[in-house]
Amino acid sequence: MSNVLKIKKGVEQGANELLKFLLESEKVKGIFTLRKMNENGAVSYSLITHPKELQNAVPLFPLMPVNAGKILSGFTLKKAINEPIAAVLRSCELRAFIELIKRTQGSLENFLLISSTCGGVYPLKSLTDGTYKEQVSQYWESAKNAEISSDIRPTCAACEYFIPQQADMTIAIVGKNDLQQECSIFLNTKKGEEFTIGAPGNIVSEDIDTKETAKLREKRQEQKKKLFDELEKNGSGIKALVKTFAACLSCHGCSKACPICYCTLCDFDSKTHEYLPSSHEIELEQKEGIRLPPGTIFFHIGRMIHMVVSCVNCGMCSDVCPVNIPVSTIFSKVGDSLQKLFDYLPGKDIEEPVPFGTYKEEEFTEIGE
Amino acid sequence: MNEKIGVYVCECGPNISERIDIDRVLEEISSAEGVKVAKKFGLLCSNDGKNYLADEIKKEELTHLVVAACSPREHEQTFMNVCLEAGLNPYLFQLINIREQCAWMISDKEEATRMAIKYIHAGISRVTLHKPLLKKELDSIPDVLIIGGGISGIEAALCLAGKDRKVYLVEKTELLGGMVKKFSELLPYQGSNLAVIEEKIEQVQNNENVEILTSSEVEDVRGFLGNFEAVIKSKSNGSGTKEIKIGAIIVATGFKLFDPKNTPQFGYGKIENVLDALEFEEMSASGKILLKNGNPPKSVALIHCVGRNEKGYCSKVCCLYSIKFARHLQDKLPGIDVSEFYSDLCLPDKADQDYFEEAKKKGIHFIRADDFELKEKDGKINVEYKAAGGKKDSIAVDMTILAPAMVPSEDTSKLAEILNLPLDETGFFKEVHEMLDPISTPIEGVYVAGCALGPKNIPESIIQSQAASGKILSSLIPGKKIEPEVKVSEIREEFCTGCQTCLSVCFYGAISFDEYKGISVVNEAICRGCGSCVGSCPSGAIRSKHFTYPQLYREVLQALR
Amino acid sequence: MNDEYTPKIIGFLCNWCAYTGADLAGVSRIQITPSLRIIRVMCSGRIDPLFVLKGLLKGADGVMMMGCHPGDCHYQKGNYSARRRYVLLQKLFEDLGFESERIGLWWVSASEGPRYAKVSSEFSEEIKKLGPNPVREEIFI
Amino acid sequence: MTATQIDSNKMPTKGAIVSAEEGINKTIVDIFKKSLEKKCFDAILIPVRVPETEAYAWVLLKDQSLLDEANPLPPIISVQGAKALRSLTKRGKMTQNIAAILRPCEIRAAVELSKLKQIHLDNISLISIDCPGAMPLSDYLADPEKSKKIYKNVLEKWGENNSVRPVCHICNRFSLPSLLPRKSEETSPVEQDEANLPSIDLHIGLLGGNQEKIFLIPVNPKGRKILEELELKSDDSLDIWQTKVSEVQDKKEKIRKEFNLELKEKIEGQEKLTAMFNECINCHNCMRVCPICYCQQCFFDSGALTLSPETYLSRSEKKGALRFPLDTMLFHLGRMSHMVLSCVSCGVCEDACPMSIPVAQIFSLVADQTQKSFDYAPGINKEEPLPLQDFLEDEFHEVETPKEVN
Repeated sequence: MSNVLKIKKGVEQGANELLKFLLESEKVKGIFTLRKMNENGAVSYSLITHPKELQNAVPLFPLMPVNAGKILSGFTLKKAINEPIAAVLRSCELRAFIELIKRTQGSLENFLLISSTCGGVYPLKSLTDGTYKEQVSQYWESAKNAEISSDIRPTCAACEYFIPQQADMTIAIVGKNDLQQECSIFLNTKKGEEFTIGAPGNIVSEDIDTKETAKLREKRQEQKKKLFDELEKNGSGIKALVKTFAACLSCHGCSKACPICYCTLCDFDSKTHEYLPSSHEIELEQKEGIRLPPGTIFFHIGRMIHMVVSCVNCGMCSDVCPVNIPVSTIFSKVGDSLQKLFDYLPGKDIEEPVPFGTYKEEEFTEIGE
Repeated sequence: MNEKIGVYVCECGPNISERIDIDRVLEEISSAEGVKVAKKFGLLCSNDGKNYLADEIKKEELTHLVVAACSPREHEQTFMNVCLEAGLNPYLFQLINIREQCAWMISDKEEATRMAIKYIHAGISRVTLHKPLLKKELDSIPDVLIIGGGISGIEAALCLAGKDRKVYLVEKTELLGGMVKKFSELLPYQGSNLAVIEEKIEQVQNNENVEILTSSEVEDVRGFLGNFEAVIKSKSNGSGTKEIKIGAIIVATGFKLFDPKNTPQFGYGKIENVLDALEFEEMSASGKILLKNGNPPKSVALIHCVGRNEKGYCSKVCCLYSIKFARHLQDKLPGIDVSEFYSDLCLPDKADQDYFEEAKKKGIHFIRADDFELKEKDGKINVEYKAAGGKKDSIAVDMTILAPAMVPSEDTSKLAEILNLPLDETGFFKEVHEMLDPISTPIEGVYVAGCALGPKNIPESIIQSQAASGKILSSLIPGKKIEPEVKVSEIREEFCTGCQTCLSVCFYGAISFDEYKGISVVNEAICRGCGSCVGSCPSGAIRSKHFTYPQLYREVLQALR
Repeated sequence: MNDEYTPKIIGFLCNWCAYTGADLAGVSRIQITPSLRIIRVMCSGRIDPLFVLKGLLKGADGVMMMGCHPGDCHYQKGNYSARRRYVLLQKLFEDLGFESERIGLWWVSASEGPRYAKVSSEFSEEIKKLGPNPVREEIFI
Repeated sequence: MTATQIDSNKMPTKGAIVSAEEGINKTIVDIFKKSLEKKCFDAILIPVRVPETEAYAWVLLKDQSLLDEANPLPPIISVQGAKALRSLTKRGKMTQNIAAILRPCEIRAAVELSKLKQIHLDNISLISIDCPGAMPLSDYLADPEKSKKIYKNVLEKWGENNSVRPVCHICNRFSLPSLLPRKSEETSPVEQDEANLPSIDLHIGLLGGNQEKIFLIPVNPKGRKILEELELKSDDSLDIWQTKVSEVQDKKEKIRKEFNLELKEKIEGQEKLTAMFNECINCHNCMRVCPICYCQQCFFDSGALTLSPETYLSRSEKKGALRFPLDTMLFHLGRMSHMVLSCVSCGVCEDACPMSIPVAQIFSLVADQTQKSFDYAPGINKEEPLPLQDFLEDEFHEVETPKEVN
């Protein structure tokens, strides 16, 4: 049970109300949240410092133009912020941010973290082709009924970590059948409580895990299994991989969009992995044919080796892929089982070391004997 | 590319020549890119062979040398020296192992030859990517850090300082002397009064070779034999940290007593006048052996082996000091009734037996018993016990003195982590070999002495300190140069994203983080060149010299030709 | 035996234990099938998972990693890192439906010449059963 | 320029006409099979369909059977051919003889890259082909079967079917004559000898062949040698082809003018341009697929633009809100300034944009204007120096990385 701030307004307006309060009462210097850019639905993250700009804030808008974790990392890369800023971000974005901080790519200091029980987001395509408009209308319905909203990102539909781990406040959406009338903001930390002193609305005590959230988690888990099983359709082994990545342009957009891929210059874009004409010719002799540019599969599995243990399944990689490769599905499948193996949930605990920066003497002892 | 590579195949007497078709090898590889000469020689590691190689390098103006002979573990250094003489950087050379790995392992001469050719091709394509590396020499540091100012630490300090070694003696309390300082007296044959110890403490304090750092703790240690860096944090006023450079380290952090509260049946902390050994030592040292009510005790029970079952080992010294207590009580309080409750008597040293027999003669009761239960009974302590043979019994006494087990001192595990030392299942430091190498640790240049390794009496502790000092004096000779590893890791700044993953996998603490630049930095004096960091860097920013990705990759490619 | 298929296997051996063990095998004149191509690294901790991956994608039929037994690492703990990285590769390959049988990790001490010969021959046999790495034929990787 | 301005004596007038009853594709593929047999090339670089998929990938092949799935003119541009060529020869020249069959825009990008030392053209025969344009990647991926049908029609109705990408629809450099150096769009081709003809060895003409025959047009001695080795006489007249080319050319020029005028309307002025990039999510896909953006590390990815949180805050306070990701406009305009003079309007940037921003259209419009004002046509002839060469040398230096090789 934790304290819940109830604002007698629809969940979206309620959220804005909260942000308005935080900014106007000068409890925070600014608010980092999604903002409407134009009428055809373009939204982008913004640091809002003036209350009047809040009218365009759409903190819960079901779209993820970029993974906010990546942005906040860049924001605090040089140094931590020295004045409180409220950041509204989704569970997977928060987890990404924490994974990045573990790699000294930013700092949590002075952030007031506001998150929500996440109903998922729509693919960016639905924005470009306009389909999101009718989708959004049913989004809140399904969220309310703890259903999987149709047409959301595949990884979202299969995401069981929709209840944020480290947020100071969590805006309840999933399974809140009164969300049209009331906005429930769970105050998970002391910080959360302090910042809401004097906020509009009343405090009650509730539990964030409900039958509904359990129900959605179950559905998502089923969906996850389905999603992963579908991958098998391509068969397995190298042939399957080749089919999957057949259309890959080697643009490496997936790594650029990935919040965990934090390297300034990706190893796979560096000279280290360039070929000499002679190495091409050797391979040409062996195979009588080589794909150019080379190393398509090497890149994807290599990138996997580097980051998949921290993959938060946000789905950005799939969304930016110009040739619709289900990158995120593949990565979350591998990530899922690998993370289980190392008993590691990315972004769950900021103190928990990244699996490949540590080891236990008494583990995997059967190996090597 | 204008390499001039010289490839020389060693016949190694019959070893290689009889099992590999060297002439075919030569004709195969002489056409390889960059190869200027390809020749064979009888025995390249012989003096003639070495001179021959050196001449060839000069005559042919070779830029790279490839020798196909035995295992690098055998003669790599030999041929590197040849390069040096001949004015070729020894790292522009590659030794190919065609003896152990081909000639001796592959029966079919055809196959062996083919494999040898593969290996040599790999070596040729690899060597062209070699970069000249320069050996550096560091003076080894003869100074020593001793952690723990008890009797062991002091003894070690004196041994080393006596040989003009600068010694840093770090003690976490304000006082030197450790446990021994708390004793009221030693066993008679150990020199009946404590003056001996006091003397030693004084000697250390007056020795200008010894820098005593009390109220201090070791915070960080990195490096290796002859070249350690340590950070000492002082807890006293100012509480600054001090960086010192030393060549070796002795850990002498001693022990503490098992807390009898963990064995409630002895009533410690609950029943009045139940003391543990140290409390009694202090009491008798103060000269006033009194009960809480101010009267001297008329009857005392001494109980051995408190916590032995819990800990699972015998603490060795309890029996003797308990006897010591008994006799001390008799001297100080004539007519007092003293009973010793023991489960097994441990009397290892030559004089111990007599000491015990005398005690019996003096009328001290020795009762073999277990299953104790101490209760308060009208102002006295009722000691219930099961005597040998199973008979339940009890006596009432004024005072009970417990002899708790010896356990590792505070922060033993913390120190183990800092020094990368293993602990055994009892929680004490683990020696390399209990019998054959009882004071060494897996880390070269780091030794453990005294009770930090487990229960010991004073003489044993002193012996170990002297042994550790001896090891250091013989292995760490002043003026002796150490050659830090040349094939170390290096950071390519422009690639480093500053994630510090490498720091977490470097077991030598050779990598640090440059806050200003926001990148990792390798301390080449400390890096041993294992390359773990390279394997961990996603940005490909770290490179281990002489084992770079391209160099190894060339080998992979050739392996698959 | 030349017409019989000898697999191409790459072995990354740590300098201190595994490689010395391999030498010992040679010194003891233990005969093995010439399928393994040794690449010496200072520590099993140096074995970048990318090497193993690259090796396989370049057509190696198998890749062996060998290092000191746990606790005996010349560099203290390098082999523990190696072990985790190996586990990573194993899992990855399994999940991707790659033949994870084509990679393996073994601890071989400096005195275990026979063990070196044993494991490398056994692995070579396993790989023979698996047949050549299909990647070798694959153009579109 | 108009048809009459293509003065026949300034470009090859004779070539070999090959009948194509079996379809253009098969005919071309067979020619290259033959070229492999005749050892006229050691290997061929051409798009090949990935088995069991609808995807095309560049393959450098020796094995003739691989040509069965090859397609010199697939409905889409997957990887820009110049990028494939770069990945092959960036670190040095090939020792083997290679024929690269590329679309005109891909050839031009390749030639630009060779000026920038990113491609070594030695031992490489550049073979271009009349290009009706390519379809938007997304359309094709959405429904390959349908798209292939549409594309067939595109090939038949040159320039009329506008289901190709906008930049292709307005492309005026789709064939050999349009690749001749010109002082500017208006004036006719300059007097020239073969030295400054397009850096193409052989051109495959499709126009005017209405699917029944193709024209093999040698542009230089090397081209003629290729035909000889293929036992093809290059003495057929090319009139039909030329007339058709000029016809289409005229159409294209017209469409292009109108289109660019409209577009200009749409984007001129800071406001409008910003609005265009409003939806940019800073993924840099456009830069990553662009053949001309060859930098190892793009300046805009280098972290050089990262500032302290305070700066961001104060920036935000000025306007009340600060949009993230930052510097999206700076990126696009900056990239423009870096590469627009060499932009060949191949359109891959637009194909790769997940937000469907008309990057290619905007860039090609700007390219059109700037290139004119510098009197520079990128990628025509490899000897023609880059304008602002010095500028380029300074500007395009990126993170020096130690020479490492595979």
